[in-house]
Amino acid sequence: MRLQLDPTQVARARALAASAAAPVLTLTQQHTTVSIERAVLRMAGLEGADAEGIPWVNRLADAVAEQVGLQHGIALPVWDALQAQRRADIAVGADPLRTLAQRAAAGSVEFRVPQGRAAAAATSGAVRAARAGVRRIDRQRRARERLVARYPVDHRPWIYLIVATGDIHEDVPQAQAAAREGADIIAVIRSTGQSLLDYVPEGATREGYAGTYATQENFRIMRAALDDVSKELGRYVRLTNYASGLCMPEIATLAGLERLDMMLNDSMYGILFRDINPIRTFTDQHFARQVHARAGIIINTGEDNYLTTADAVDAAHTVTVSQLLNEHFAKQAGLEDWQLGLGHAFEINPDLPDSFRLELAHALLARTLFPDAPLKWMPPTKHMTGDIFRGYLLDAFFNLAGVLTGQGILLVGMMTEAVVTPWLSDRDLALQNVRYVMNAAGRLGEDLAPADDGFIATRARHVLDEAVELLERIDDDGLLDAIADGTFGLMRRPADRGKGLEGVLPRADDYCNPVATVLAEGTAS
Amino acid sequence: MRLQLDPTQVARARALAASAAAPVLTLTQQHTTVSIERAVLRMAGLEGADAEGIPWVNRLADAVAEQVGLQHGIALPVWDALQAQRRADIAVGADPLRTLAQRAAAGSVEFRVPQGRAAAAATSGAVRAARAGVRRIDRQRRARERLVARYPVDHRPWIYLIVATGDIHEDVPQAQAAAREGADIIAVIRSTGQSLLDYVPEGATREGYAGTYATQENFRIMRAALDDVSKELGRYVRLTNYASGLCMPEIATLAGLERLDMMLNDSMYGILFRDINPIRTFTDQHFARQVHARAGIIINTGEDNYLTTADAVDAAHTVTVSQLLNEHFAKQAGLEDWQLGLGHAFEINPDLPDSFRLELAHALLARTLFPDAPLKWMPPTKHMTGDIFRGYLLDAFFNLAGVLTGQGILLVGMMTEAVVTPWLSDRDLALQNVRYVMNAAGRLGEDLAPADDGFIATRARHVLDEAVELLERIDDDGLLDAIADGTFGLMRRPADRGKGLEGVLPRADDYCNPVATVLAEGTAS
Amino acid sequence: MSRVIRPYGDATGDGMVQVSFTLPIPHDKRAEGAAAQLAAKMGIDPALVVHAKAMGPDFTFFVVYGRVNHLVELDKVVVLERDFPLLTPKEVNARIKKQLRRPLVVVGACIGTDAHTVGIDAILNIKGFAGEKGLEYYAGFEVHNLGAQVPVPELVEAAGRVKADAVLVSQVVTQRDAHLHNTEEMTAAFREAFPRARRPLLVVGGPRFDESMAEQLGVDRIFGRGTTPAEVASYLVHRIVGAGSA
Amino acid sequence: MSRVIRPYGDATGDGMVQVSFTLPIPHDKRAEGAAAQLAAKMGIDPALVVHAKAMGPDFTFFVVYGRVNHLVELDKVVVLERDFPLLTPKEVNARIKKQLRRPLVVVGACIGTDAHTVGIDAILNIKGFAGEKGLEYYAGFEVHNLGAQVPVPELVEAAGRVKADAVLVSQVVTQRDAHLHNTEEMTAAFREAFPRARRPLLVVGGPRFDESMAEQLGVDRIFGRGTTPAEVASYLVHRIVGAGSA
Ligand code: B12
Ligand code: B12
Ligand SMILES: Cc1ncc(COP(=O)(O)O)c(C=O)c1O
Ligand SMILES: Cc1ncc(COP(=O)(O)O)c(C=O)c1O
Repeated sequence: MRLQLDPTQVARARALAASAAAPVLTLTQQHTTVSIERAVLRMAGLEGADAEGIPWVNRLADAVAEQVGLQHGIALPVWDALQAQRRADIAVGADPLRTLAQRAAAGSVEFRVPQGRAAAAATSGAVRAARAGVRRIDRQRRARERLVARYPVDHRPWIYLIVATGDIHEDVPQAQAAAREGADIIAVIRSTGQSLLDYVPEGATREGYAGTYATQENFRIMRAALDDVSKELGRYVRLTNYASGLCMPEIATLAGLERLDMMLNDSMYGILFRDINPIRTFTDQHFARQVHARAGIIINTGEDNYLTTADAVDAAHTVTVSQLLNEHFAKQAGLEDWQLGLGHAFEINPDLPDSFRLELAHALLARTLFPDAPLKWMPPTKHMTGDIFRGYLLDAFFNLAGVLTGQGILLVGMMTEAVVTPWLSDRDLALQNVRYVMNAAGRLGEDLAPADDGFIATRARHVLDEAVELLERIDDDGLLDAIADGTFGLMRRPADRGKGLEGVLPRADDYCNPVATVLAEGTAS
Repeated sequence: MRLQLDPTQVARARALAASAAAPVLTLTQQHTTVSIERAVLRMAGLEGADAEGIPWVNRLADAVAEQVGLQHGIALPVWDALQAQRRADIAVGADPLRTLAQRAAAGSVEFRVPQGRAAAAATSGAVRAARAGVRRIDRQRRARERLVARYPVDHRPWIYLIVATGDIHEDVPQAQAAAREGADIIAVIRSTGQSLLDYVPEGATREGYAGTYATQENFRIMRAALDDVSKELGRYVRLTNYASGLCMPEIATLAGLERLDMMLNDSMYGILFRDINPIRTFTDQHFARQVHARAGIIINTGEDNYLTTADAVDAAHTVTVSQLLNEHFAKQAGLEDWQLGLGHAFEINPDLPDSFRLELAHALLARTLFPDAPLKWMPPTKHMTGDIFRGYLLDAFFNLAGVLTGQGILLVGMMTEAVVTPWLSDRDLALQNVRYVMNAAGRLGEDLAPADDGFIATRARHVLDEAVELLERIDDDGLLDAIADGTFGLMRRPADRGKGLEGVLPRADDYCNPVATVLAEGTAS
Repeated sequence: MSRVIRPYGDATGDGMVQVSFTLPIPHDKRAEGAAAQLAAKMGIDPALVVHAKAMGPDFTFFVVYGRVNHLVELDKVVVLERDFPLLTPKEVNARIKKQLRRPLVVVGACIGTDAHTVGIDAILNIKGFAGEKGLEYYAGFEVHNLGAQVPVPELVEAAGRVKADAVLVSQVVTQRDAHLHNTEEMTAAFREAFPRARRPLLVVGGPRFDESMAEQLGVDRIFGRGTTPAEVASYLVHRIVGAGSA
Repeated sequence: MSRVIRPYGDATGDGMVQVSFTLPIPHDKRAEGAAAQLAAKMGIDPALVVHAKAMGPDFTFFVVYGRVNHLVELDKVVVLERDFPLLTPKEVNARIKKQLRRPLVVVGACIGTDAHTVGIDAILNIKGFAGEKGLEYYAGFEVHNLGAQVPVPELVEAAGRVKADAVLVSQVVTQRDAHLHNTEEMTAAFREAFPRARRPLLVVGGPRFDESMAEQLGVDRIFGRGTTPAEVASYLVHRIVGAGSA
């Protein structure tokens, strides 16, 4: 299937997105956040938590923030204090950074913002540590490339399945079972509360609600389990988790270190759906995406969510606008086209006449606007009901739209969407649905040729026009104001409110971020 | 959607079908059957049964057959005997024919084959009686036309639903419920044994297995119930039953008298799937179709059945051949294009790659070959399993193929196909499936344009070529030999065997059939 | 209508039902026997195991059809019927104005980690639900919608601060009975914070609640799937403004 | 593996199942309560009535999810395990040739009004089933396939005439227990017509039979869904030719 779009209109849309994003990008360069600073520590290898489960990175960052603030970056005071610790001949074991964190938590470290030579020394120590972390990420990226070459996935769309038991040890067999049944990507959904936690929990966890905590150890356990099953199947099974939330930069870092393959990472989801402060989200997002870029991780954006609160026809153009913004922010952070799993969804009211043709129009518009991005195609959720048979039917047409329009990542819909988090059997049935559609009608797209002035093409062009109009308005008013006004997903989120605002800091003039420095040195790819 | 076929190849296929059918048509003119003769009595208004439930038409026909044979037609001896009965001043009540039957059953009538003036008198009496019956059929046809005008059905495909409780009094509420949920056509499936009964049961029945007996009274009850619901809905709901079987001519007659709207009537189904003698079936079929033609009844043929025993891809061309034969036989019996519900089915193994595109190719071939016939599109049955979710999915794609290729009559598939005869809820869910597909994707056909040299068109042309080849072979060997060889549905049925053979009689030179005479006088339409 | 009924598959009284489930055993004849055993324990006899599919080496999925031998006794059905009159917005406003003589104060929230605001918004926002306007549209209500993931202490504090007449809480996530635990935590906190007489009316809602569990959970009322704003408004008037005519 | 298991929805031991059924009552709150009552009687607690839809004025369709409180006791599962060795066609033929020293005579039919021959043909015809050839392909068998809708007296007569060692009957239509009634009629006729010692082995098959009901129905063996010709051939050799090695 193909669609003709006016190239000047497309170019105009991109230009408007870039100019709308520009002021926000400037803001991200003027700020840092507590999570970015903790991510610097994580990149340097600081793991573990205290007896109450508070991670050492939080302990250390809190201590620094309290004594000297984080506006200079955490690196300067911490690597300065590390040098002091070394000079003081304190027994540090294998891990001086953790020792420092423990001592800081006990209140026995005095931090300062080093100046002059001390600052240079701290900076170079921090850069060395950051470089070690980035190298580990580079090794994981190469390991992925090797495994993908050895166990290739040569079909599209990739089949994406969710696992969400809340218990990593239940998740593992379910994920393996799903992979055996044909999943190319396993996403471990997070526990409901996690995105508003201002720390990343530690260790293997069994106590999530409607999802499992994202922890470094859980990442490891699941990646190892999927490596096993990849080998068994001769097909590299990708692992996904969620970066969005108050700890986006840290989780992005952990994902790179533990070789996750894709990450949910939207420039606005946290603002809209978690009421996280806009500046916090945009700033975190930029750092997190720089890490993803280096790690070779594919991001997934969250435009699908808008259509759960707004109407999928009325708000179709807001999806397009958000995709263009996400694309621009992503490019600015160094991500390449193949890493852009831009989101959209099959959420039109199924009672609407021609609803399937409308879905095709929207899906085709995204496909045509972003020809090189592996679009993430999300199943019906809003209009799913307890009628599981009807649900199975809608999912079939979702699958059909996905294969007909060449979507890259097919998030498999569940007939129990309105009832429970997916059961083992739901996944199995859902995959059967996908397989049938791909096998029976996967190449039907060759027979589809929507007329240039027909229903589908006309609708697609209309949505693009609406998107351009909206971008013009955003460009005039400013993106932050548009968000405050409920432009996306009908959610009103002013820039001076929202969770995590207290963790946003204007950078000082001597702000130092060794991770940013190392990433700027050049990529591994 | 459209398909280009070579018009000379199409013309060749039709010519071959006509010449293959010719010898069989000659045979049908040289024979009569017990059921045709009983149909003559039914047309003359003979109803009811004796205390053991044996219909009076059987009693009377048996007596005549025993005494003078039926090769002259039943009319001559019976109307001759009626005249004798009148002359003898026997008390006949309102119904001399029934009195005659009762007396004949008691052994107190002596039949003869009248000659000369007596024959002429008997013939004219019989023709008068037949004309009264045909007039009743004509009145029913006009009644239908009035009702259809008042309660129009302005969409295609017509939604066809099966009711099969075995109990006419359970069937009625289920049929009405189905109509309210959107059925345009209700088919009352027959009890398993009925098609091999050499009589039509009498009265309202509650004891069928996997279907309800076709009786005149059941026809009346259901037609009245559907008239009620047609009025309620402002949409004329059609009623279907089965003519095929040993009593095809009689049931066709009853259908005309009771205003059924469609009838299953295939030229070969009884031969292949009920092992009924071929000459019997062809002869019965011709008479039955003449009645249907007059009654304005749409016939449904049974090519779909072949694909339950033969493979839907390998045997696709046998469906086409049978459709061409059915068309020719039907036209010869006076049916018009709009009355030809030629059958075909969605029965390709769903595990086959591109199975849906193959289905589209086959469906489109039929659509293109018979542009003015209301094709009957049958759902998957053979590859349905106890996995009701998968079944619901296959039915969705069946529905999609149906609307995309413009089928006229959509027989709604049931998710429980492999389990039970349809439940009330199965029908409800099935109709929801149809409605969604029609509403969401009904006009998607406008966007489909299979390339002339593409997969779909190539496959369709290939099937047509195979059909022409097969017709050439049939034309050489004779249709009866082809049937004997297992050409259709892999069933081997020699012409000199099969059930009901003893009821086939070569016509005598003075053979008289008053119904044929009246029908030949001209149609009501 | 008969007081005792049975499920209806294809004929009155046939008792037919459909069941599906997974057993954590490999697919073999024994597994099918195990499925039949479970069906029998559920009262299905005869039970037809019509589909059995291995899901990997350790699990088997089953579809079973059959006749269930239980009777449904309609007399014993426990239903929470609407025990208050359904009012129009006009009547609601008139009753509040005339009898309460001040706006009825409502605080709404999704508590715990639940962020599904669409349900509570459907009840509270002007936009409303199923063509009915939400409580914000009514002159008689003063609505404070606190949004998603509100910690219980914050909710209690807000209810006290604005002198809420009623607190409306939404719970959509039910995995591991999250909705029940959160509701219990909430009612305990209100019991602790308010003397009985001044405790606001506690109302919870969400698609997977059992409406008859109100007492057990310590709330005044539960609203389930498909609730409309008018039902909630009418209930609040009934309980807070009291009986009487507009 | 544990001897006692529970259904598995999303976690070990959660006991979750899905049920659907229709009740012959109009859709209202009472109907939903009735559905919950039925689910409770089936042992589902808590039961979530997640979908209820009116089907016309007199019926309501329900989908229910919930935790079933029954345990599946694997030790008590009754399974008809294959109690004979599975032989290759070669072994079958060799055993018949060596030990029986004449062809084993088989008569097959669909009896009563059942016309579903595909199943019995799958067992008997050369073409066979699931890649295995049918009994006609075996040198050791003499097969008489009488086809569809064979009246029982005709079957008995044919079995006597050809001196059948075994009679294979297929029954696919099960509405109103047609398959059971027909089978009982058939076994009664054979008991009447043959002295016990000369009665052919009676085997029935079809997709909806319960294989453990053989004794009850008076047949020697029942074969269900998915039976393959080799299983039937091996069974016949085991029972008619007797033990012993080729
Ligand atoms: C929209 C949606 C979302 C949106 C929410 C946006 C928002 N601002 O609300 C987004 C995309 C953000 C989202 C996220 C998640 N979701 Co969600 N989501 C849904 C979805 C698709 C629809 C829910 C909905 O809006 N229904 C429409 C409203 C109007 O109906 P309602 O809530 O039932 O409300 C009505 C009544 O119940 C009642 N009512 C409700 N509350 C109240 C309160 C009172 C006082 C009263 C009187 C009445 C009342 O009145 C309303 C009108 O009739 C459902 C699936 C589905 N189709 O149901 C999943 C679903 C609810 N989500 C689910 C999950 C698991 C999640 C996540 C946790 C997944 C994850 N781990 O990432 C996240 C995190 C959310 C969190 N922290 O809570 C699960 C819950 C499973 C369970 N039973 O426990 C569901 C069922 C999907 C699934 N099968 O997995 N989700
Ligand atoms: C094909 C088919 C037909 C064909 C039959 C052609 C033929 N020559 O056999 C046609 C189109 C003619 C037909 C007609 C009807 N059918 Co039909 N048909 C089917 C269908 C689609 C497939 C059956 C099949 O061939 N299965 C494949 C074979 C290989 O499987 P099998 O029979 O289970 O056999 C295997 C085992 O069971 C076992 N086995 C079977 N028999 C035996 C015997 C022995 C001795 C042994 C050892 C093993 C054994 O071995 C086989 C190989 O593994 C089913 C639906 C479905 N998908 O199951 C409906 C179905 C069986 N039909 C049904 C009905 C009702 C009818 C009709 C009565 C409808 C009507 N009133 O018009 C008619 C009349 C038939 C009659 N008088 O019996 C119902 C039965 C409902 C019920 N449970 O009672 C079904 C389930 C459809 C439905 N849901 O309504 N049908
Ligand atoms: C982009 C994005 N991030 C994150 C999430 C999940 O966030 P949370 O863990 O806050 O529920 C989603 C939800 O689907 C999403 O689309
Ligand atoms: C053309 C035709 N006639 C008759 C029937 C039914 O015949 P019987 O009543 O013999 O099962 C069918 C079966 O679907 C059919 O396709």
